[in-house]
Amino acid sequence: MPKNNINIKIGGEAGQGVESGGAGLAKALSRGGLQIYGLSDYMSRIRGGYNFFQIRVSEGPVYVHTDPVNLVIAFNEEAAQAHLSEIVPGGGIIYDKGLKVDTSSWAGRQVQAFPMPLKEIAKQIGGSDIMLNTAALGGAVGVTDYEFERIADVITQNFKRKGPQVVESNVKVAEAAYNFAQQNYAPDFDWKLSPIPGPPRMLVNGNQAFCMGAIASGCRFIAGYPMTPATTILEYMTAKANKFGIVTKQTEDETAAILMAIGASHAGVRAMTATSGGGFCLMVEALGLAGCTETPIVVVLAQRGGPSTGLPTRTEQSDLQFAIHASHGEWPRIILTPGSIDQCFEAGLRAFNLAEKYQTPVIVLTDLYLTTSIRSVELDAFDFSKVKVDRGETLFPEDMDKLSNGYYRYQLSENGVSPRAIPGHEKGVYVAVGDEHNIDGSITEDAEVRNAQMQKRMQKLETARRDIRPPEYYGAKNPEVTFIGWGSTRGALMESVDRLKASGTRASMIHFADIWPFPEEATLKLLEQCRETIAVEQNYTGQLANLIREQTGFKVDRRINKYDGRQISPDEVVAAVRKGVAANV
Amino acid sequence: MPKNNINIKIGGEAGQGVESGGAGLAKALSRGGLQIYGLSDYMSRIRGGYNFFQIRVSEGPVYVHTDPVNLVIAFNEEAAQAHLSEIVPGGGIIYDKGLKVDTSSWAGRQVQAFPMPLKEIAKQIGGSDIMLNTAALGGAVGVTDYEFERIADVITQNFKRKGPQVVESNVKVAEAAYNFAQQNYAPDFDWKLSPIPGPPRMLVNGNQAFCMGAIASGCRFIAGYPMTPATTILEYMTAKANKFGIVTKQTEDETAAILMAIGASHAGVRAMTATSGGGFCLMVEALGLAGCTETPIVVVLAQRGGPSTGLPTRTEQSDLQFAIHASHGEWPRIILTPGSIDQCFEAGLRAFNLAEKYQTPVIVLTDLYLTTSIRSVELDAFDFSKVKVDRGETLFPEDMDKLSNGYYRYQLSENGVSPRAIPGHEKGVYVAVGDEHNIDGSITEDAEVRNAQMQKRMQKLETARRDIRPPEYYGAKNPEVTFIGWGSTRGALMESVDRLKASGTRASMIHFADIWPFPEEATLKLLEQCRETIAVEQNYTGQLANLIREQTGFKVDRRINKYDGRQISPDEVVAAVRKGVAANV
Amino acid sequence: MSELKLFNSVEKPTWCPACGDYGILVAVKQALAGLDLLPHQVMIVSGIGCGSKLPHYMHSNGYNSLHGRSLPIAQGIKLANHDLTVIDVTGDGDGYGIGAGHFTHVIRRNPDITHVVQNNFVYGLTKGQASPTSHKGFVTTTSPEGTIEAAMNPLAIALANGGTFVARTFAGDPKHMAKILMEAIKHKGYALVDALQPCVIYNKINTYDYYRERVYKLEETDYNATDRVAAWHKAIEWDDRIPIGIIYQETGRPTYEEQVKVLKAGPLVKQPLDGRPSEVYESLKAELV
Amino acid sequence: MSELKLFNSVEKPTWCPACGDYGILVAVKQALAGLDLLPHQVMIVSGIGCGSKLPHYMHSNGYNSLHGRSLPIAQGIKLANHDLTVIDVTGDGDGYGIGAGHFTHVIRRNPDITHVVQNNFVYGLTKGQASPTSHKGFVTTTSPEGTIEAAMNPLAIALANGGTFVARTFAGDPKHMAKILMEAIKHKGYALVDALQPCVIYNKINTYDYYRERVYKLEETDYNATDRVAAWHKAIEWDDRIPIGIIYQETGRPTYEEQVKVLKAGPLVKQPLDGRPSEVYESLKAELV
Ligand SMILES: Cc1ncc(C[n+]2csc(CCOP(=O)(O)OP(=O)(O)O)c2C)c(N)n1
Ligand SMILES: Cc1ncc(C[n+]2csc(CCOP(=O)(O)OP(=O)(O)O)c2C)c(N)n1
Ligand code: SF4
Ligand code: SF4
Ligand SMILES: [Mg+2]
Ligand SMILES: [Mg+2]
Repeated sequence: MPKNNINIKIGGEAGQGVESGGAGLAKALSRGGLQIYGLSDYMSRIRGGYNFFQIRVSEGPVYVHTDPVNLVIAFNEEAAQAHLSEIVPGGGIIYDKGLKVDTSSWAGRQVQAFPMPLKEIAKQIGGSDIMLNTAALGGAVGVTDYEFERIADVITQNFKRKGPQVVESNVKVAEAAYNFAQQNYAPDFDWKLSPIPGPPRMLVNGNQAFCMGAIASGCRFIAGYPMTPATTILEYMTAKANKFGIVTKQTEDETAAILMAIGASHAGVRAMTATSGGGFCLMVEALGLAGCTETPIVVVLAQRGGPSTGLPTRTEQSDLQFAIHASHGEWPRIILTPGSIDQCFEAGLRAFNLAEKYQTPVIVLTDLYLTTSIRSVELDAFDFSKVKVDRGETLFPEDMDKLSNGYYRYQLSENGVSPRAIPGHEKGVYVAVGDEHNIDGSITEDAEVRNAQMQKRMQKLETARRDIRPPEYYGAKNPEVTFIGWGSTRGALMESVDRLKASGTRASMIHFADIWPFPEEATLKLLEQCRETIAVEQNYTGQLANLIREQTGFKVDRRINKYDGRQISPDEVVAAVRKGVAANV
Repeated sequence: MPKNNINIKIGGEAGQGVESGGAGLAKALSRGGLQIYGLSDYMSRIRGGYNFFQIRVSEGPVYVHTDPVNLVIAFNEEAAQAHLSEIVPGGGIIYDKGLKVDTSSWAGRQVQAFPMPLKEIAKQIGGSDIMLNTAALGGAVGVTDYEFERIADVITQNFKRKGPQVVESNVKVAEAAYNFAQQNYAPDFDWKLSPIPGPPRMLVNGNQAFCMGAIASGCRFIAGYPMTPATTILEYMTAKANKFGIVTKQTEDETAAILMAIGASHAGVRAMTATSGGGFCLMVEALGLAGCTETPIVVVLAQRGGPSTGLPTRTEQSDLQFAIHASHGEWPRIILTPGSIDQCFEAGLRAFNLAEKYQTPVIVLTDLYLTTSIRSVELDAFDFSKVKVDRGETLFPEDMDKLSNGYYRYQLSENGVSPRAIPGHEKGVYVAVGDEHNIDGSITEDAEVRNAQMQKRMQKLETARRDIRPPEYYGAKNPEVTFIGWGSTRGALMESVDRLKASGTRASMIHFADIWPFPEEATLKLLEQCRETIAVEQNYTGQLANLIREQTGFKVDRRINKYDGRQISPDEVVAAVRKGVAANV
Repeated sequence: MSELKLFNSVEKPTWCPACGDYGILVAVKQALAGLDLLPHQVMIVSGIGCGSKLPHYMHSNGYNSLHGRSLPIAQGIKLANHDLTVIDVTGDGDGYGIGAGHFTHVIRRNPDITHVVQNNFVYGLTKGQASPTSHKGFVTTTSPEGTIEAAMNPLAIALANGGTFVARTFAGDPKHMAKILMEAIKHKGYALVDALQPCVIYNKINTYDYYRERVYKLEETDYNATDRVAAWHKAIEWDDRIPIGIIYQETGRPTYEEQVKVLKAGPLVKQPLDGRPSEVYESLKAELV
Repeated sequence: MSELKLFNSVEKPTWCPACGDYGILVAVKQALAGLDLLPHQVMIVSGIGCGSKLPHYMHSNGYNSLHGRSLPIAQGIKLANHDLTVIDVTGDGDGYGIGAGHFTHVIRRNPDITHVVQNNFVYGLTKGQASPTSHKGFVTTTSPEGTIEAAMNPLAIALANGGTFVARTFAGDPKHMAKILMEAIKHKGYALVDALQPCVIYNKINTYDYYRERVYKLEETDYNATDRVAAWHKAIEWDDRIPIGIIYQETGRPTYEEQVKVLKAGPLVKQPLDGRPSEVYESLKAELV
């Protein structure tokens, strides 16, 4: 077995500490130089149900989870059974020996049972049942031969707030479980972990990455309304508000959220909101207002399973065409679809520049998978010192002072952009309006003025093309098969390309991280070199495939669509390719 | 000059009676067996501004307005000048001689000035200035040699409520003006009108036509919120409420409107709402709910100029792709795009059947032009006796009584439709829900159930194809040029085909009145027979052309796009074709 | 009195152990049974939130709709079939926060709907953000230094808008809640029943103990619930003593449905679609000739 | 006192002759000039409706937004630049009808915004449908037999929600309105100014004469506008006598902006984007290692 290559699942019910336990273990491994991809799978309820956290460990970078599991840490009976079919021969399941677990089928599957006196240890050594998770983590570290100090450090840090007594008890509980696992199960368990040297890495999810980019890019206002999986953006920004001078506001609904952001932006502050599909629905009228008044605004649309309330804690990519066409009438918008946690950071950096440069809404489409998964990222990958804030044709007071002619907010221009005065200067008094308007903002119904303003606004979409990156090409030059994707499936597709290559198939990926205005020329150029094309999407209708056809006429050969709320893995992609037919995974 | 072929414009400011005057004249002509197309052009204000009403008269059916004007009735100075460039040689302008009208350029243009003592007549004979419009109508009838009794009848009917005195004065005023025009201007004016025999016809606009269909089809609930140009639907239904047993409700906003309609429909009553783009924005979250809970609902989206408040009293076709993709996630919907006032009636008839048959939202896309234009329609064209109400797989109490097995609202089925129990029966108790659900409506996150329910819902879209009509083909079999359009442009395109034919060009039209699910096979079959294709749309981006490419791969050769809020005429279409390049009209 | 168990469902609630929503569920079932209603005669509409899952946990007609949007659906249902006993169940965020517009307007209309608000002063299902009823200074992930807005007083708003039945109950006393709910359902018109509901996970302030120390029953005092001015004072009473029971009731105001002419002929859904003479249809055309 | 003409615009109002909106426009300009403000220091946000065109008819910063949506925009502007004097202008349909949710919540927040409602008890721009303030029985195209809902009382709602400044004025008396507006703008917090505005086209009941016969000025009585209970009674006074002037004012409550820590350093738009040491940024990463 290769060292430092393992897939661990921690399962139990909501409230049992699945998520925090998983995060602690991930941290202990990441600090040992190992690289992590962590996936969170949870139900729409606060207590009970069945949740799990999955940690994939590797010595190199990982961008996606995979299916075969080596080790399960089961906090309840359900967890001990739920993943049986995923466990590879020789894999094992750690669980408290007090649980009623039916292991009769395990031997046949070559699954090892690792019952441990977790509760006993927790109670006798730590003095409390709640330390059961700590014991389980100790067990996991023990069975994999990982350095105990690494998990001890994380425990120490996590419980520091609760005082030295609590820290000490927890460390002792972990240690006892560690020793138990070392003695009883480690010898028979093949997957081993040990620290390796490497630069410091953070464990970061897509929402955190986006927020860091946004803060660095000068976002100073966020209004939002809680909605999974976007809520943590508002919460993150709120936690950083005082440090960075950000005004954050939980509003009465999503409509108010985007409107407040529009107001703040109109007054000159970089502003955003973040939501999921249901909340985005409530924003579409205001989006069109921003399009017509030419107000910059950044909207994160973190997708989840639809339609309607649908699968609120599960992932999906089903809002692409809605985002492209949301709101009545026609106006320019820019849509980014970051494909990795790293690209979420970049999207945070770029979105605000694009919004101000083109004075129009920028929608950042992510999804539950991207926003809740964590990945080890080198600190240098997020380089704050290189950030360039580009406020486009914004007119600050010092610019306005110099103005000699009259100021017309909606002045016609070749690139479609008109200089935008920040309200408050005596030379820059104007009225922004959602009705069609003359260059000074007064309302008109004149046909010629209308045509000119319409053309001016739509011209921005053409101008913006120069800032739109072509789709990313990854893999073989002369591919037999090419995956096409957007957003969060990038990791699965890249790894599928690699795996096919390893098994002798020339494969490649075309991935869209910038999707609107659609980079049609670049796309066609790439597509012309491909043989068989397969669009892989987390939706039913194949929205990217449809879009490509609309924009280029190119008909993708095959489609792999998955819409059960679970993110596709490279294992599934490769299997579907081999099946050789259109597949709903 | 051909007899009974004239284009009249009545212009003035809001509040001067442009609309009512125009309607009166149209009625007088229609009752004389002549056929009318009437177009209303008005600004977004209650008084003042410049409005006009246009009446096209013909002996045969007319489906569109045309540009060249023969006679203008000017209620103010502006009206006397506004249409000069549209008037054909020999045409004339009636106006009160008290108006300060600069006629210096008219002779050069061969435009005749018909100043009349309208105010004087109104005052001296009728005793009041307000009868000026009556006088103007009399003048118009006089100059065209039309039968005076016809306009007298309409005047009598219109003023009956105000008593015989008012009727008499008005008739006398009209008569005096009629005589004046007869004596002074009729001899020099070439365009003449006279009654012809024919069946009785009504003058009806698109909203009225739709409502008649809806009522006949059993719509018994409408909730709405005022918004041009949809307001008159709610107002019409309200006026008929007691007669037909309809509950009508003006709500606090459009969100409440669609939700109430969803509630009423859930309880078993055919229900609808009607709005324009801004209000539709507020409905998109609820639309998705109806999609997921499989609640039938009819939504009229009467388009107007966008983006945002845009051009609120002008026309546009810019919400097609928004309607197709509105709301997050994926669910089936049906979209009708009637192309004439007659087809609005049909849409009213069909929409409710389709909604109940497929238990999902039906969107009827119209626009300001269709909803506010009037046309002479033979009474028999709207045949109430043939209406079939098809409630699909709705389970009424008598059906439920017979049920022996358990009832499962979201039972899987081959056609995607599940029998729908009307709540209130003891065997049909269930919970409808916007979360993903089991067949009984209980919430689930199970992947397999999810896939099955998703497939079931989306299957309805496939089943519904059998009720979707193929695009209409009109014109030459082996065309040199083919227009492609949807919705309200049908009249202009048909007439363009006819005109091109008259001048020796084989032309044809492909028109979509049913657009979603997209009739892809039928479309491709038609397109294959065409040479040059031109998509003519009242929008900027060419939404139908884009949709055709997305759905069929077919790239339309040329596009004619008009987005200044004024409806395209056959004159403009033909001119654009002759220019031979892509044109923004 | 019908059998309570008729209203039982096989679904196991997903609520946290000890959540106040359990008490509310019991009270709703008791009230319905107490009024001799049967599951198919009742329609429970709800929004989205922890508490809004309630219709799934009992046996009756239900519509579990959207966050903040249940009230108009309930009104549509009532207008289409006023034979149904319509109950709307929402959270505080749902009913008073995002739903404030619908809340404001439904009161004016006075439809015969009972609105039960599971008021836990917090957003439960999204894991503990401030709600409009959160008391000023309430610390959450979106208000780490405490909220800086005044808390909304839904009872006062209902009174200001001319509400005809305004009550408050406590999830820790389901028996009393059932009693008040029976009055609310019997009341002809819109009845607001604000239910103090401990959220044992995200609200460590408004706990069972907090309420137990403070609540007292208006019925046990000489309070007169038909006095609007007195009601105004009761509506703003909080802190040391929290009144529960009927704060205000006004009888005799017609319901919305009662004023709709078309509904005098019976519930809309039961009125025949056809049967009108053809002249009636033809008149639609005739008036346009 | 700045010059009134500074606030004049070249645009000619599109309002009907004698519309009450003219008087409101005059009053707004007078109040601003009276407070010595300049056009660029003022931001007038409005919705959609006849009256919402007001910002176009005067010279000052403006944002003519969406029907029912101006209040959150105004709040966003105020949070981004609290040096601006922010005035929100809406119709009654706009501010109280479709905007009821935002209206309810802005009151609780108490931002330093003046909200002028052109209350004509009708939907003007869409040609005369009922509004939430229309008195019961009001006949319109959507209520041919008269409305059957109770009229909304916005003043009572503002009081119920803890509003700190609640006033009523009359468009037929611009001078008085300007005086009240000056108080409203000076007031630190959300100030509701309900302006009785005759719509000469679609409301034949609430006319200039109707009001002239009924209005009286509270300042001319011994009314005490700091008494919340008295305010409650005044808010519901109508019919024979209609009070205008300040119904309620509470000083000392902090505004929303005053409670936002970040804004203590000055208006957000004037705070530098950069200048923080790089360690501050690096700490974002460090905490995730
Ligand atoms: C339009 C929309 N926005 C946000 C959400 C996410 N959401 C679900 S429940 C909820 C709030 C729950 O609070 P409350 O209504 O008080 O109910 P509770 O969970 O406390 O019972 C939110 C914000 C949603 N489902 N829809
Ligand atoms: C979302 C939306 N719905 C409807 C409309 C149409 N609309 C424009 S103004 C208006 C109502 C006007 O009434 P009010 O707010 O009282 O203003 P007034 O015209 O009386 O001044 C409506 C319904 C709109 N613009 N946007
Ligand atoms: S989070 Fe609170 S409201 Fe939600 S189920 Fe748990 S205890 Fe109840
Ligand atoms: S319709 Fe009424 S509110 Fe609108 S401008 Fe005319 S008078 Fe004023
Ligand atoms: Mg709550
Ligand atoms: Mg109004």
